[in-house]
Amino acid sequence: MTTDTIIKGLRAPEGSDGAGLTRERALGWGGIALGLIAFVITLPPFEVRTIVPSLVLAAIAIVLGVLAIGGGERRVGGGAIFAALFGALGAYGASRSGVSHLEVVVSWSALTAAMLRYATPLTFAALGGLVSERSGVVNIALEGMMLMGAFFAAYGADKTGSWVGGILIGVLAGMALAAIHAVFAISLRSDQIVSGTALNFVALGLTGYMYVDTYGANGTPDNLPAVPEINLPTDSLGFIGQAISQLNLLVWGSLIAVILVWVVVFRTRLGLRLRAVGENPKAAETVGISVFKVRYAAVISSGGLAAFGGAFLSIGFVHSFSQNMTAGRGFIALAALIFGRWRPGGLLAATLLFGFSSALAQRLPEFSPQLATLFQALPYVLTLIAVAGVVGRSTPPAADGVPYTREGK
Amino acid sequence: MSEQTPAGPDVPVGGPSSQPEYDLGGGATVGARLGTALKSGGVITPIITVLFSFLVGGLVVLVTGHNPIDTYKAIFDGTGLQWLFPWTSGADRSTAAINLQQTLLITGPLILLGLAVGYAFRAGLFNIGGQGQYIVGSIVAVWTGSSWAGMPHVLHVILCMLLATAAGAAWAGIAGALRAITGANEVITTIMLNWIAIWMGVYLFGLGGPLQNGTQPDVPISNDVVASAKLHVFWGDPELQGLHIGIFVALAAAFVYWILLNRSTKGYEARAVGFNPEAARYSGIKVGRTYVLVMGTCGALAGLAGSLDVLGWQFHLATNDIQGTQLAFLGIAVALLGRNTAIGTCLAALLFGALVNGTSVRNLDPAVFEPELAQNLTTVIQGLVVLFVSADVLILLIYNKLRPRRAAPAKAEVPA
Amino acid sequence: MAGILIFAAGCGSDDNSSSSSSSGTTSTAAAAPAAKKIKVGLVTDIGGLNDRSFNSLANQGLQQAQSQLGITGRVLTSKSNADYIPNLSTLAQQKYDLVIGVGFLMADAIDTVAKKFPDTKFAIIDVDATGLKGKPTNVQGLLFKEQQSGYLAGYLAGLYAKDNNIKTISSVGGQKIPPVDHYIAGYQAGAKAADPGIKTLNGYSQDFVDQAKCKEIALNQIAQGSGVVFQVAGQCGLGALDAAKEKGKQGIGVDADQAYLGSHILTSAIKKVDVAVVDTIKQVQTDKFTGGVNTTFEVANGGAGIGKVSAAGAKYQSQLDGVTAKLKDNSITPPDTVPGK
Amino acid sequence: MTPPDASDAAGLVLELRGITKRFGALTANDAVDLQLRRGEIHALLGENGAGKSTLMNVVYGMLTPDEGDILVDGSVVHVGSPREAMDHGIGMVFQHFMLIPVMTVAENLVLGAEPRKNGLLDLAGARRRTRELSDRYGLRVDPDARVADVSVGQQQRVEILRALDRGAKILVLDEPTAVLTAQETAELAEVLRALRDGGTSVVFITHKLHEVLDVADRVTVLRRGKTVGTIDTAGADEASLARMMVGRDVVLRVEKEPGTPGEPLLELEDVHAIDDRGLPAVDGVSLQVCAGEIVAVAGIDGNGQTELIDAISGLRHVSSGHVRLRGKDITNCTPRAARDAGVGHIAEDRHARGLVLDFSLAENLALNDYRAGTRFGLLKPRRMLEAAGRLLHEFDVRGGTPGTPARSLSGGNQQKVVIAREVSGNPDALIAAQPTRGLDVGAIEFVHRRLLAERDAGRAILLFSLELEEVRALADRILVIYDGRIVGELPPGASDEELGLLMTGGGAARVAS
Repeated sequence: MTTDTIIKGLRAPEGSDGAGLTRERALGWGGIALGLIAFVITLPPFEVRTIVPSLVLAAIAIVLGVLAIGGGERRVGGGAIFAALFGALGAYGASRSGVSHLEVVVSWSALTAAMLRYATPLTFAALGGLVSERSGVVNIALEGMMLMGAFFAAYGADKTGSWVGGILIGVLAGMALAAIHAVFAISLRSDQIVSGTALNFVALGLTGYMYVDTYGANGTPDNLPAVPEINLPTDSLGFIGQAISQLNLLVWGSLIAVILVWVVVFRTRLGLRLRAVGENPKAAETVGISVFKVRYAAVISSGGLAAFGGAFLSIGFVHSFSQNMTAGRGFIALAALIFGRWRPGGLLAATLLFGFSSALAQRLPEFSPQLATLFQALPYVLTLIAVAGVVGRSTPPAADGVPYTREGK
Repeated sequence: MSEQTPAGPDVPVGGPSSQPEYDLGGGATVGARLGTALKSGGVITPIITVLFSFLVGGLVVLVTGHNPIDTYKAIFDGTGLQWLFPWTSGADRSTAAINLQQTLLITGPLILLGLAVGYAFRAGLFNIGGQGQYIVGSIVAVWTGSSWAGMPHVLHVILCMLLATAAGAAWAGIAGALRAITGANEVITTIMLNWIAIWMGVYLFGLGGPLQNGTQPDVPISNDVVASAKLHVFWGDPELQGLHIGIFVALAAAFVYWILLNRSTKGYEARAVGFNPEAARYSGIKVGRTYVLVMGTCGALAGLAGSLDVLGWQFHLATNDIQGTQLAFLGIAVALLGRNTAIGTCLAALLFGALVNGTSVRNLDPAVFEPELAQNLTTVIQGLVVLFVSADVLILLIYNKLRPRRAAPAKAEVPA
Repeated sequence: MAGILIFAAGCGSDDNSSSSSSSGTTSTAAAAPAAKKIKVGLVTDIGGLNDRSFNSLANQGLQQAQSQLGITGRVLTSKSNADYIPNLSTLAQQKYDLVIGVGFLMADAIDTVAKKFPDTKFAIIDVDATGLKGKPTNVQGLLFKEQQSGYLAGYLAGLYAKDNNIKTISSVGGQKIPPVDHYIAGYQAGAKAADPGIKTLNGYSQDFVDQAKCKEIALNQIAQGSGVVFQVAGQCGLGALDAAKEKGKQGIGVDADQAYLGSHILTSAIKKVDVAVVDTIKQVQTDKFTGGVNTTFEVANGGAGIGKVSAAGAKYQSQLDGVTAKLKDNSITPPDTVPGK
Repeated sequence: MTPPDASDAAGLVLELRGITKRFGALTANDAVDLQLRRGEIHALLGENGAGKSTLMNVVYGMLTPDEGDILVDGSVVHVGSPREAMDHGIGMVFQHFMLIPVMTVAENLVLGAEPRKNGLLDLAGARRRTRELSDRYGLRVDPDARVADVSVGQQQRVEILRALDRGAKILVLDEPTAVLTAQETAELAEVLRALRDGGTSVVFITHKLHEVLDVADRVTVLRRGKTVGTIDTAGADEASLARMMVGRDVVLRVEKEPGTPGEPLLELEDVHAIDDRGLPAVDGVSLQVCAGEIVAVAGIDGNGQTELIDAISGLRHVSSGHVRLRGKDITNCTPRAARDAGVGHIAEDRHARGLVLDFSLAENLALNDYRAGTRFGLLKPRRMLEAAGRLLHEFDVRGGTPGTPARSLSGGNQQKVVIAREVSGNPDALIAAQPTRGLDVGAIEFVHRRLLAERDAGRAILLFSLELEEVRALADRILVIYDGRIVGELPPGASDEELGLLMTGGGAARVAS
């Protein structure tokens, strides 16, 4: 009747998942790469001012795509053709537009840095979602957990006078909200989507209430302790060096967290058990694993990770809190998690894509101020196309969203 | 076995039929559990749920140093529901009437938005896209409603509502079609479509946008809906946002929803797909097409909600109306509390409509509760209501504790 | 949850103590003891009282009037646009003498309600009362010449830039709407007047709340060489000022004096909504209120201007005073629209 | 039927005394006793619902008994969780294997007792341990294969190895043969005997009488939650066991008149189809089923049966070839069109495909024809209820009215609902896929009778079954499928050896690779 059937619906059989790199698939990916290169060569620093080379590359990409489709790799092949058209179109636009505009918009180091900043809160939250859903508990309350992290990090930084204290309290608050989700989703066997939705409301109200109650109309103090920036002497190392020469500690933290989560989930005993519980809780129970303990641990850590994302927003980036400041990022993170097929690398790719298109969208009005608001939709349109076109069906952990009950207890 | 085996030459004893094999263990669907809950709890369970949430909400109020009884009394007075009591009279009665009009003004679209989520739930889909569908419906309604000024009244209204409904259906249909064709998860696609609808609307009505107001070039707002497209106000002052006939449209839609879900072949297919898509496919139901139709229906309901607001009281759309609309998210809560049934959704919509209006600052004496805090408190209470809805087990437990002992186990579980 | 809430033109702070200029059109510092005890209602837009912008400034004005003028005040916040008409009409029905609406999106609502309650006096901030469709005679528009404040801020920015070998200055707007563009147009014109060779950048965040968006835009502008960042995006804009602070650049606040944010705030372009509220209340108290017209708050009457100038800009005070004088006698009239590209 | 003998106590590794387990109003185990000797194979026999699985779940700590004691090696122990059970040397192999399909064999084997190195999971160590165990017990498995990709028999070996790895002295197997082919069953019996000879005690649950006699040393029979008795298999026969199990005499084999085939109704001509992974699964199948005839397709699971069924019923694309019904080409028509043309389909898995468990019986019975006679797209609820009432009566479905949710019925009655629905459409051809899987004796008997009755009514029935006995009992002709091809046709009287040879690919002993 409600959401467990939804989750089952997501679980359509995945065809050749992880079936290795066939020749056709390689051709298709090659096509996608060429299509993108066709675009990139018209951009700074290359700035090819004629469209001919791009058209040639795009044409090759289309041929590769057709070959891939002929070989049965319909999705990747389609992606190659799409990339070719996109590349040709982009190259046309770029070669027709003024160099100065182009250089303002496509400043690779600034774009990269902005991409990382946009992606950071999403990455943390999506990792939180991964840990929870790998254990079989759907976490739609990421938004609320981020918001808890954002407020309590600011609150904690204010009260303890140190950003470390802020992060600590923020993360604890995220975990506290997650613990409620755990009680309802695991012990009370609630419908997980429902309880998650509920907690988003609760977090929004609670942080708003406490914010107004504590800080009134003044807002958080302007001298909140901030998470420090990390300065690296990499400015001479090309645009990537410039992009990473000054980034917030938590930006690095999010990238490290991706690796850590990967190691924990796929290379440790705990991770094996986590995945086992998420795939087949009863099986895990029969080999002596406590489904309840693992799920509680996973959901609560999930809240902590999401809260890191919130803490980045408040004391890492803008250095203050405002009501509902996560503004839907938790849902984008959820999308990134599904988009990334419940894998750390995949979700990072998704959040980077989202971050990149957000950074780009913000610069595109340079070309047409009239369309400024439409450009804002770019990240969402791209995600929609990517999900529909390239990713398609993604299979969640088999027991995701299914409450576990030991019979007769 | 107390019953006698029916006689008949070819009829063997059909196994241990006195010991039905219940399969309500780990694999039991929430649907089944809710079904059980409804059977053993009936309408009592949701009521207990709501009461329980208010109790916890009251504790929150208490903890923050306010009087929960006064606060709730003030909130209740703000809903206008005391108009229904015959003993309310005089100035109280006219104030109550105005409040009730405002409560019902919110209730109408909430019913539709709740149904838009509920129908998808029944088909095993999660429609988070009510917001986008509502916006698209509003946009089309304001566009058509501000055009064709010379049209006959009834025709114009119906045309606007139909087009808005169709637009909402098409918008949601995108998510349904992507699910059907590429398998793209509708949770992602509907979230993305929400944002795309928002930015599209902001573009259309923003300064210099194609649908921006012709007479006020400085204001990011649409043209006004013309008189012939406005919905009739039947209660209260038509100029001061009285209650328009949209509430009946919403109630009619709820009735149609009931028919559709329980009495129509399409609804039957949707439910079959929702419960067991594989079995539905085996029996010849086209699962993909059902997804598209279901999402389309949901979008139609949400789009209709948008048109009611635009044609009923809003009459124009500003860019920040589009960015600020939160009603659809409340629709999710309404659907969940109403358990996706027609009548339940109507009642839940009334509850949430009353809650929203009752906590509005004009009705809440600042001496009882600071208005800045009240808004956030409402959000917490809404969250708690939904939270306890999710824990049917908990509520059932409480219910069974409260109820005089009757030896009827809520459910029996036997491993296969 | 996923929506972007709230909309507000410009940002305000509550830090009254640093507000340097004195009150506006009416010079009496305190109410005469005989002043009428009137009831004044304020209806905010959906930004609410915590918008750190004009809703909160208006509320401060009301509180000030309560303590100084002995009036009874009540604030009704609006959660959604469905609240505008009920909020306004509730106050009118309860016989409030003056009802003040905040924000130009309430224009239609106040137009409707004012016609229904011809005996109640209404005022609306940021709306031209003569432009209302119903031409109500009991509504006064409270307008601000934001371009003058912007011009002063821009002039200071230009002077600072010229001396510090900065070639570019920039502004971050919330959305392209008139009050925002007034500020930005004045800012650009002022900067060009001080330093004709200066390059001005401008971007809109399309958002008045999400500080991260404004901060990104400001960081991008700084990366393009901007040395002074002017925020015109309410709460969102605080992110832009944070970017300036982080990168060691100058920031310019908006609406209220935001000098409290730190020494990086060169100055603030001010719009005295609180003063406008107090003045209008006084008009009603003294029966001088007239409807169907506008009161414009500008440099000349102290309703617009700039806030505290930081140490970095202190040496330009005399030049600023000169420009202020010219704005007062209208020998300089800054533009109020941003030239398109 | 000897009562438990106290003098045996010395040799008992496991003893259950008066185990009672209730689920609400239902008593699944009612003071059950069981005694397991060291080094014996002990069968636990009973119909579905007799309480066998419940009892073993109690032993393994998955369920907590309401009353009674569990004794291991003569002393009372508390078994509150599987971990405690393992600590007492009890291992269990479940009917639905407790494995993680997406993980490798090695990962599954070490799950719960993972080797570690530097704090990380030692996957190389896991593979090594898998190989060691595999060698020690002679149960060959591939450590690196994904469990989802290996055969059911292999999966079972992983489970057995895992239990042994945790030091199981007592091995409980819940219906281990339900999913195995005849050959795999024989192999399992060998393994169990070897384990017994090595000193392990084995309890296996079954409702198949011949297996008890073939494999077990002793048997305890449960009926409706109570112990009927324990006997040595040496002196027992099928009839006496069946009497103990059911409590009355049962007809073990349905008496069948030879069919009188008429005109060919269902014809397949060189049908090809691919599976979900894009590999050829049906590779040129041609066959004919005549009116009044049951043709059985026998074969080991996973040789293209599912894909063939799907191809006939329109659920899977036929890449080449033709399907005809009464001469009319129905190749690649939609599932609905195939049904409308006259193909009935008793689905392989009634929970996943045959029924919508949360629908009422009436709604389930209407799944094929809910649109018949409707106007304006509105259902005819009264007609649905009436039709359901009629069918429930005709097919003797117990335990529910038309309004009862299908979920609350027993497996046998659920299957009757499926059959009622498929037969009521009056199809020319009826595909019956595993029609008796998981049913108890009484229900099997009903299904068999009904299929024969339908045959005699002139339908063409294509039966897919993994149970050779069933195939032999029902079929007029037997086709053997191997690797997507029909590799031979045999009469129902063919021997196990003949059938087994064809089913395993023509003679070469197919050892699991």
